[in-house]
Amino acid sequence: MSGEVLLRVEDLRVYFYTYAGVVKAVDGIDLEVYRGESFALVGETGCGKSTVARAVLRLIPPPGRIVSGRVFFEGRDLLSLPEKELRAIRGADIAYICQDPSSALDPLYTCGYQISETIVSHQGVVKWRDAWMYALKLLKQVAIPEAEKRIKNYPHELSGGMKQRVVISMSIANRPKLLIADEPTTALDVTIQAQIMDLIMELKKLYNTTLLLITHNLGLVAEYCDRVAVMYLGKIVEVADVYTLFEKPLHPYTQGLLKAIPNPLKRVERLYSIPGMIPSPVNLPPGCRFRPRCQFAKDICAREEPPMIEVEPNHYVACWMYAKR
Amino acid sequence: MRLLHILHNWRKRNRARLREYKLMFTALTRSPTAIAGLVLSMSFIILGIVGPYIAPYNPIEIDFEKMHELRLQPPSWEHPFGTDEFGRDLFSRVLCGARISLMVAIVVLSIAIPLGIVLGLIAGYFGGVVDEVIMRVTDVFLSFPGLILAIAFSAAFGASIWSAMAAIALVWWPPYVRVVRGQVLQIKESLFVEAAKALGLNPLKIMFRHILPNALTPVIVLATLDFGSVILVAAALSFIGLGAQPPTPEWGRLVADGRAYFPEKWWYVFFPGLAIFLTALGWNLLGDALRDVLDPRYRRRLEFKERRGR
Amino acid sequence: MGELKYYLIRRLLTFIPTIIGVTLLTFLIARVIPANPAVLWAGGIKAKPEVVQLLIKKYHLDKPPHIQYFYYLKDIFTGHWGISPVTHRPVIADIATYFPATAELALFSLFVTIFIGIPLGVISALKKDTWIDHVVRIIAISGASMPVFWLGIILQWIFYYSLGLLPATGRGIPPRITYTGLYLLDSLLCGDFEAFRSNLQHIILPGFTLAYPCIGLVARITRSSVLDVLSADFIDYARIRGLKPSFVFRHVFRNASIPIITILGLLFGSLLCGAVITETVFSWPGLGTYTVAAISNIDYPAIMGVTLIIGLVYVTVNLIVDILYAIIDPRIRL
Amino acid sequence: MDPIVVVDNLRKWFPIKKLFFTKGWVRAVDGVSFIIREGETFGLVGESGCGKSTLGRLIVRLLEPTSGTVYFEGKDVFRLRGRELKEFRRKVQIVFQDPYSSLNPRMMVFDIVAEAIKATQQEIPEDMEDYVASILEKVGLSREHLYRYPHEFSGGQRQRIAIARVLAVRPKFIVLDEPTSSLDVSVQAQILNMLKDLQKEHNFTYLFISHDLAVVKYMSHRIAVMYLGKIVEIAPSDEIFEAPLHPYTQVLLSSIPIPDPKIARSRMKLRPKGEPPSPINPPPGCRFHPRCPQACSLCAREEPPLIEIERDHYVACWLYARK
Repeated sequence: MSGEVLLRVEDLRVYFYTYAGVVKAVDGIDLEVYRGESFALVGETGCGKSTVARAVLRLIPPPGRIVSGRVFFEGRDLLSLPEKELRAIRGADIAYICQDPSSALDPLYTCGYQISETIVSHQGVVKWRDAWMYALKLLKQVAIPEAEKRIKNYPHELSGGMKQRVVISMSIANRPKLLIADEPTTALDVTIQAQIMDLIMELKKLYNTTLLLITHNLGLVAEYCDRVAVMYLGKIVEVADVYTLFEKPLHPYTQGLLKAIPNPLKRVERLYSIPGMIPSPVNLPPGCRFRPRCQFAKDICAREEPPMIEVEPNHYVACWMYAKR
Repeated sequence: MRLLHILHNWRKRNRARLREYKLMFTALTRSPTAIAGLVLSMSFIILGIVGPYIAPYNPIEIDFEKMHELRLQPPSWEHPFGTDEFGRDLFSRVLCGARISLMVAIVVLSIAIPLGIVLGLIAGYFGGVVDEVIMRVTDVFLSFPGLILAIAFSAAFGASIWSAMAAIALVWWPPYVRVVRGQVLQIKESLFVEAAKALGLNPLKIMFRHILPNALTPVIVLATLDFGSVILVAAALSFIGLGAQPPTPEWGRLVADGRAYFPEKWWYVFFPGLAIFLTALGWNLLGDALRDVLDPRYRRRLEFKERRGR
Repeated sequence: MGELKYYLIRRLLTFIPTIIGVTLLTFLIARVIPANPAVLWAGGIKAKPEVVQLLIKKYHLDKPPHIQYFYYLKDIFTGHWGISPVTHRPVIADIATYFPATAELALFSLFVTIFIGIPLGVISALKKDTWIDHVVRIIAISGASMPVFWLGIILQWIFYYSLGLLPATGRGIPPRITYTGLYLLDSLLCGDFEAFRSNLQHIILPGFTLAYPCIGLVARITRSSVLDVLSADFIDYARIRGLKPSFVFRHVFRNASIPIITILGLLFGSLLCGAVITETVFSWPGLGTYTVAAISNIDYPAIMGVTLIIGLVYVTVNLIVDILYAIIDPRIRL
Repeated sequence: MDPIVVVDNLRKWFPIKKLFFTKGWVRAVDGVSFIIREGETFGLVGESGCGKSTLGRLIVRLLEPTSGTVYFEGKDVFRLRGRELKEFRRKVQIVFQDPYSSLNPRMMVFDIVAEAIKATQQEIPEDMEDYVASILEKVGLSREHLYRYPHEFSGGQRQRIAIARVLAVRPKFIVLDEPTSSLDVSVQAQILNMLKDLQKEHNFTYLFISHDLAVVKYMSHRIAVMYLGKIVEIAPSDEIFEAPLHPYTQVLLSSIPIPDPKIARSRMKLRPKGEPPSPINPPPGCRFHPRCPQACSLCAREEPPLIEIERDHYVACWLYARK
């Protein structure tokens, strides 16, 4: 499973300078996403997975700051690009589908207008009329019924699923090379979720796009992705292809997480639950961040941060159980 | 020993509450503007209470023998704010004016606020026809700018300080109904209210224990700001001839009287007006600071800062 | 657009009960609250008994309240707003004479408020927590604490008595032709620049005095609504989509304008009211000066007339604001 | 096992007002009947807007029904007055979805729990502090949490406090309205296990409401599937997963992502057509027919009855009913 690297993240650190102290939301992660694959970044609330996605687009709201790192997209470092060139990439080469379609659309403008402005912004001198016709075509492509009517609707007149379809149509408007989907179905129902995920996969195939899926839902990962990275408190703890990860998880956190989700097709008498809570991301203890909740913790875990090592081909884990010291 | 034990228990139980109060206090004394507001508003209250006792001269009686030589004196050590056309000490008159303004504000707000809270609670909690009736009446009052309605009311009652108070109180309650009702509508949907209903608590208990305490924050802020606004409106009414009548040393009235001698005898207008401004400024600064202090998010932020500072 | 039409009809329908409410309240103040309304309407205790009797007949004051109210409504809509016992002229004629001056002053102040307040608010939102932001906050708080009559006097002191830059009282010379009664506008329309200059000089002090409390308020509202919109997800998403800055700005502007328009509607009411006080200080020949004269002469019909007209204007302004609101925000139309 | 709750043809329609007239009705719950047996966990699953939360609120009488009724221990819940109603409140409690809104931010944990005791218990324990502390320990909190405000706790801990408030009442029947859907996976497992343990210890009966089939399956003995105000299928929980009958249940099952790539990619994928219609004017006949892959002309005309196909397995679909 190796091919051309489309996106490479190197030693990315994003810190939020809040009143409570410095929150190290993303604290030194490395990632490679290959062209054409669908890659998942998985983790629980507050682990920093969405921050990674935002950092790729260099859109970290204050008080956050990208402290260090480089993000190569097709060989260009996005973090050192001038703002104007970056703007040309956002929404065109790299598109983004956000979690909550209801708040992503401006309530005061029609869907058609908002899709059109995305097109006009990127495709040089395009007439609004042409953009509007193209928007209509896109709406049909994302299977919105009665697209001619819907294009004139305001966001509040559409259901959650429909709004997400509108957002998706915006994201594919400029034929992106990389599609970042940040919890695209969290706000939606199960059946709608399935429809939307199917649609995203279909469009991915059609446009030959790479997908970076950010989610907390391991089910979605199992169903739709090729490779996975698991994040815990600002760090990546394990990277593997999906089959390997679900069959042979190595990191204690991944293991616990997989045992904690109920599988509807299996009979489980008792779910495993990871003891304790996710600690506050301020003033993290030294060493491995999962140590306080880990049942295999050793002395070294408290002292030193485990390095990321390749246990078997293309299966990386950051845990002292597998590292030699 | 026993007493100590009780005290100890009390402290244990109220640790969180005390910490909250302490935080509020630190938050309140944090910015210089907040302190200025606190000092101005508190000294206004104190002067309102003790003003007449510490005034160096009688603020109302005219000394007819010395009237001519004392008439319209500029500020001096003897008369820091100068004297008026009857030779009365303006400093004493302004000092005693504080009590009148304080009284107006207290009377007006202690009628308007409870009325507004009760009506707002009822309208928001019960909804339906009751809500409809209360809100329509409120809306009618809000269809007029407050001051003009106050002018009409106090003209109907006849010009006096009491009728001005009644008039202001009559136009002052509707915003409170609006604010409280809005809050209640929001809080009513909270799950903790549903949980209280599931426990079988009666509506009165739910209203006063669960809804009202959570609805009070904007009311407190509004009330503080209104302390200043009421004083301003009362002064304006007196200025145009409604409200306080001579020889009452009401501030707005003093400014109106002093206009006849302006600008030569500038102190006559300047000091009473300054008193109004500073008083209203104090309450507005305090209200502005309270808005932050009563916002739990702001307090949390402060709490973290304090902890980090240590 | 069907929805908008439907909303407009509905909003106009609710306008009727509001107007009834407004007249009902003025009726209560005019006829029910006073102990002896006839005497009050005749000009107070000094009124002659035969005049009082005449008024009882004329206003049907001997009838039960609901009948009185019926006649009151009829009189209002036929333009019989009572006769002033002081000027012996119909109140409505007096109001027609004085209203344009007040409208001019209030509108001028509104423009001052908009052109100073909104930019100040935008600046302090963009420069949040810097010294500019603090200065704007101080302006806002001091504006809310300012007794306008006192501010007016102080400004007269500085700009007229001390510096001699601007006139302290009265209105400028009337333009050659008056169309609207708003002298500034009229003098521009008929090209009478001398009148324009004189009117501008005269309106600056009272206009600014009246606007001062509102400038800070508008600046604060603008600041918070711009900040709200800037932190909204859809602005964020507009950036993620790589929209041109001018497109992003369009989203910010339109969304932030909603609360600003609301507050401007409310402000117009308080400007009309504030004009009553400000006019007194500057001897501006408008409704305010008229009202204060009425107060000292116990001219009750005049006071009630002014109350009614201000109420009606205010309600109408709010109607316009609501309609504007629905045009901007499609969610309201439902 | 005896039925403890009987829901009988329950309806709740909410009026939609426009100006002064009622323009239409939201048929949130529209003719629902089922029983819950003592000691079991009855799962209620459905998508948002299907009326499952409204149903939960009706059963604990936080809402009054449009028609139909609920019997608790044989008594008509909506006719209870005075002392009987108080008794009902003591026996039936509810845990809500959002632990951030279900606790009064101005009350300390002690007051929250003590209020529940004072409101429902006849005998007030002598040392309230000890008693409340003992309840907190049951839900995995400790004495030191007594005098703290809700904002000092995490989501999972808050849900524990909400559960403590319910435990303090010592009820027999508890409605759990999506108790874990706002929590993270690892915390969710803790809460679910705790609820299971408490059930064993106190012999609670649960009505477990959720949109998450996997969680419902883990918790429940029997499961009812709801769609647009109607129950379409009721069956023991294993059976509903192994042999779902109603097309909607089938679609729902094949829509949930399975956390196992091998199974996930090899199974059949059924998708419903379009989106759920609005509950304001639900389609005539079977409500699922516009989206149903197997709909026939009868489905559009007549509503299918809920019939027992096998022992304990009910389904409302014309595929199984004879006409």
